[in-house]
Amino acid sequence: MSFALTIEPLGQMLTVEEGQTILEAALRAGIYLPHACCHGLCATCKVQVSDGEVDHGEASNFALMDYERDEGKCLACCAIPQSDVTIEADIEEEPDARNLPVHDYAGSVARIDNLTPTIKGVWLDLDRPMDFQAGQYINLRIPGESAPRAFSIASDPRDGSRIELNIRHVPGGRATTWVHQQLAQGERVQLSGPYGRFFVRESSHEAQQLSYLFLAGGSGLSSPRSMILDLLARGCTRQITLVNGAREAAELYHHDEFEALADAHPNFTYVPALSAEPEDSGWRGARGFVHDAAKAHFDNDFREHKAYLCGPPLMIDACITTLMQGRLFERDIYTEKFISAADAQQARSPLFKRI
Amino acid sequence: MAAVAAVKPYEFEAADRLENFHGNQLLYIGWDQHLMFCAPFCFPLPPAMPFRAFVEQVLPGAFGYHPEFKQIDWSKAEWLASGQPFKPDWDKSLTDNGLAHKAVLRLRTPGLTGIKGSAT
Amino acid sequence: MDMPVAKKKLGLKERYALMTRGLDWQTTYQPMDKVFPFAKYEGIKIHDWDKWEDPFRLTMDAYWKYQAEKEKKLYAIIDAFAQNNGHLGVTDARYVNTLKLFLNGISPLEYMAHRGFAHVGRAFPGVGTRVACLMQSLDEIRHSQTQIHSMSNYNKYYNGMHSFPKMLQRVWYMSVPRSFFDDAVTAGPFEFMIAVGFSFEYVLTNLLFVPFVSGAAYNGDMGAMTFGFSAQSDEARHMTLGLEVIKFVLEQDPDNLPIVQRWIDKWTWRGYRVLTLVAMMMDYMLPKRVMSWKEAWEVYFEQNGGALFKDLARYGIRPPKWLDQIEFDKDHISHQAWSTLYQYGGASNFHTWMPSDEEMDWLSAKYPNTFDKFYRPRFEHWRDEQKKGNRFYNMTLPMLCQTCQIPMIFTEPGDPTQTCYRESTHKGMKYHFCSDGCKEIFDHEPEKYKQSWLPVHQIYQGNCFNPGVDPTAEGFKPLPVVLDYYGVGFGRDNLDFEGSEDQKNFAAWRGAATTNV
Amino acid sequence: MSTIDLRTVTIKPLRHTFTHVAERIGGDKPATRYQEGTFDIQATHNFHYRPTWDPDHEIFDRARTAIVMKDWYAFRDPRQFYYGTYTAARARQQETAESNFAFVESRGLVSALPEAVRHLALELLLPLRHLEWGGNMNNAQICDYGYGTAISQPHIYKAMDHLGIAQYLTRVGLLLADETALDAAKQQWIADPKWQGLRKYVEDSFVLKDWFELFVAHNLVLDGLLYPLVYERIVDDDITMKGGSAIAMLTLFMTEWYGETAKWVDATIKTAAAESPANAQQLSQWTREYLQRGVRAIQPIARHALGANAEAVLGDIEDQFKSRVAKLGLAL
Repeated sequence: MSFALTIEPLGQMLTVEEGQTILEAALRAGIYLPHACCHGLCATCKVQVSDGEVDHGEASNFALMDYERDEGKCLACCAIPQSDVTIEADIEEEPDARNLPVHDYAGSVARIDNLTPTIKGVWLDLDRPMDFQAGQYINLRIPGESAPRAFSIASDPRDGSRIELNIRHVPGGRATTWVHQQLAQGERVQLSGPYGRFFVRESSHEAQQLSYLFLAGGSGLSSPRSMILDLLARGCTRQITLVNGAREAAELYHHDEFEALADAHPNFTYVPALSAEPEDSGWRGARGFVHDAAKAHFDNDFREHKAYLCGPPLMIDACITTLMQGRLFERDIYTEKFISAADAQQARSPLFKRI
Repeated sequence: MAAVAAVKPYEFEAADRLENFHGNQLLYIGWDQHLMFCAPFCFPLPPAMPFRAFVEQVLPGAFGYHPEFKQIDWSKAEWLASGQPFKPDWDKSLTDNGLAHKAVLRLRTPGLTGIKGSAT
Repeated sequence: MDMPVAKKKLGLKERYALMTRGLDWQTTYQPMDKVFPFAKYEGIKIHDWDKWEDPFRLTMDAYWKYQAEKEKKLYAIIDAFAQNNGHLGVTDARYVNTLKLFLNGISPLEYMAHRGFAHVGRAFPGVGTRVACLMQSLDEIRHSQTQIHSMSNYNKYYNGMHSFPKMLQRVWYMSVPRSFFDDAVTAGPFEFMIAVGFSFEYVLTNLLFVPFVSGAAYNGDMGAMTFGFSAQSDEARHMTLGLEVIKFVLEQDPDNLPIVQRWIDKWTWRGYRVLTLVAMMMDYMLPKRVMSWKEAWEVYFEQNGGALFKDLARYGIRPPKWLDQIEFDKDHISHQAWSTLYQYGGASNFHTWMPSDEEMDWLSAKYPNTFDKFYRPRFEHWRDEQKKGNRFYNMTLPMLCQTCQIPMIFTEPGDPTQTCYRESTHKGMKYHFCSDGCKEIFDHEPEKYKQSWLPVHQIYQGNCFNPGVDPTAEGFKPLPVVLDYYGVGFGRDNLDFEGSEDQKNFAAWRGAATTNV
Repeated sequence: MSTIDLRTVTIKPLRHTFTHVAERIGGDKPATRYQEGTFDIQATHNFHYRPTWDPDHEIFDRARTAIVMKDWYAFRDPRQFYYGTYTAARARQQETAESNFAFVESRGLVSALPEAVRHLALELLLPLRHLEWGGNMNNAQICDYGYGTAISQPHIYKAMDHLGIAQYLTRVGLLLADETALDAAKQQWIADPKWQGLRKYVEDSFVLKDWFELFVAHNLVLDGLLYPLVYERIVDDDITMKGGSAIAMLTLFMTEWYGETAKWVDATIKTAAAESPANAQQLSQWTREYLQRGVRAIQPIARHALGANAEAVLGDIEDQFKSRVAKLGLAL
């Protein structure tokens, strides 16, 4: 039986599956709770249970003392909810998070097009509109698969009745193969959402006068696109830069749209970069990987920005290094990458929390 | 120029300057390939001590526990001072041999390779 | 003022910020630079102390409550251990020698850490930084005292621990850990934090605590094991503080990078040299071994540290210097160190011995490329001589490294048969070093390391005798008077374990506990 | 772990305590944990390097104060605080404080406070957060520069006590008002004329070089005037009389803490003064000087809180202080 877990001070509600620990559930939902040993010894993940009951599991008597149990403390890495539970954790409040409730939706495919030889655009008409924040994702039910698949929403959040997904075909991947080979206009689909904590920290941009930097690669363009469309539509006047990487010109999508946006909005800059475009193709834009293009464009100085990164792991990793060497640090870098409890247990440096 | 970062001038006498040793100077000596003696030795010696006295009177007390010490053929012994080849005059003093305070000698005894040839 | 209305519940971070962050202010009756005179001289540039992220958020009331509870548990166990003669349950009285090493060499240094963190805590202008450091200062006095209290019972029954504060300041090999800490506390506040908070607490502490604490557990010492476990929950805080410091400093200004890099190089090397004593302890002094030094280094430094340095690379930090030499030396240093303490066993405060055949086989298995080739012949020779009544006591004082102060026992990188000699000349005087690392550390700050209180030289200068000793008297024998000065009882605290009072007493007491004779 | 029952053996120990402890307690006999955890733990000789932050002194150096002691372990903490007993004592006190806060909150006692009382409590107590922060700084400084474990140990405890008190005051502020009250109080501390005497007193103490002088300035004089004034005379007497006993409940920690800590402060002064006439004279001179400054610094606060009654109360406090230090061997 699954239970609802509410995490304060975020106010975020999520579902904990039978037998899952609080830490695991939170990390899977993209919410970072402080933790270290992951088996009840170090007490780093101690949180307050303000409502509901938990089983303390393997928590050590030294790390979680009797009086703390009496006070309703638990170690998130061991605690398994026995009812709906509310915890209060040592995490930062996110004034920009809308903490929207997750619902199930049904809809049908309005359109499905090839955006590039490997990426399809899928437009879904939902039976009722979904309220989502730019940058969030949905879980799409795949016929014959028990677990749904996550896809970021690529469209403007002001239209919640028709959402756009950009889906790259992963060779051998059953879900994306189904999308690319079987899914057709008019087909009914089931999905749930919105999920995720990847959204623009607009209040910080305003308070600290920071510009927006989006780094996207591959089909990682979805969330940044939704965010940019949203910002521009709402009349954002801060500088917005999108560095978008692809292998070759044929793999660039929404290219004309971004060029048009850049023409129409003086505060929006579009930097497409190709890493494997033939030398003689006549491409006049940047060549190389996203991080190289970004470094060149900003002359290795990323201060006064917040950066939003979306794309394959290697690209994210290279971009983080580049940003940090250009003096933009963890507090100003956001990625869509989520941390699983399994990742947390690997030998990893505790130097960074989110990136 | 390397310097200590400090709130004010940071300069002191060396703890081991010559005049602290009551007329002696320090001399270090290690016996190559004989690591039974875990480290080279340090001696406070009169600068006027003849090199011969150093070898004949001082070294046996230090290295004599080693079974190979008795086998040293001193006429074939090789010396290094601060890592450079060095030919001591056995009858001259340490000073006249150019060995100043905190000089370091290495003794090499070709053919003697330590207990069971293990450089011990 | 308005009447209070129903209040919004504050998040922990927000609440903690109110509890600490607002407390300070910009002074105007005295200039800030005079109030915080040590914040700038190291060349570290801090532009915004508010960017400090509190590594933990513990208000004092919660701290008192939590720590008091831990102390209650710990002292209950210590008391029970003492009451039950728990010391007779350890594997073998040889084990107690590891505690002598720890109580003499570590516990007073925990106290030094207490003072050091008080110093830097007061020195940093940033509130968050200061509170975290002062809390660690308070924790460190805890560690010093819980260690002393845990081992107090051993002192009642075993030799070599009775004068630990004096011994740390006098006994020759103790100048190795002592000078490490003196070096750190005499540095500026930022260097202290990289030295102790980062390099020691984060990068190297597992190599100190895991062997001792697991060693205690493996050898039946519940008392020592418990203070170790109970300290672990403090250590988690200390480690996060060390990490936060390095992130904070590196993010504040690009000019900080080369300074921090040099400190990481220096303090990793300094710390590694101190750990030579731990290496020896792991491979030779625990009757029941936990793992070999080499294995511990691979797990706790190469793997865990590797992940850390991979992330630090993003700041432009590269792994510490001289790792290639450390990699080569991990097959050697424990054997070299035990050889040293064994032969200078006449001048130290604990017992040494030659490993048994079974133990030598364990060493061969753990060090297949080096033990049989280089060290077994030495040990077997010594054991044979000991059987003949000719136990090797080296009575000639060794040459020490000017920086780490360990006798020059280390060998050339790549050649375990050749002692490594390095030297520098500064203001007309020669200085000698055991390694490139120690030489480079000296060369950067000769004015500091020329002050080193080198035990061998100090003996020769006549500074290691108690008042009233006349070194010019006829028949003057230096060793007994130096041991007097050390507080070491000849024949009781030192020499071989075989035939020692510890050995005899333990056998008799344990016999009385386990038989009816 | 061995399963044998080792309790059955009675063995005679070789010694009852450490040698250095035995030397201080008059022979080899069982020592207390305070004694074993305190005596001689600080290094005293054979230092390796001079501090880069103070090249004129050794790491620990008797010459950092004008007070001269033959034995710096002549100082004993009458509370016998080592870390274990210290945290146990504070844990008990915080438990009381916790239940007082809970009581005040759960009974809605804040809304029952007369507005004038609530207002005065906020105005009086919240700027003191910063003064307590100064106490944290200064006691950390004494811990840093002081000589011997018998000195360093109680000072880190006291440094953290001041932080704890600053945090309790913060909680009082959040209970009686909200975050904006904290900001307003900081503004008063920085700019309001009635706080400037105290702020200057504290800032001047930040740059003192002689740590024992700092002890006199902060722990003896400033605490010795301010705690009786604020917590005893204003909160416990005046505010309570005006219907503000809830405030007294919220500051009970401070009242108890001061009573306990002053005993140790007294013992410290008494020991140093008894050591030599020169010490007694130096301590008296410092105390005279800081008393004069201290009384001037707290005057505006007293007047603000107590109005016409202020001078009488201040006179009492000064008299009490004088008779207290006279008993410690100081001549003002």
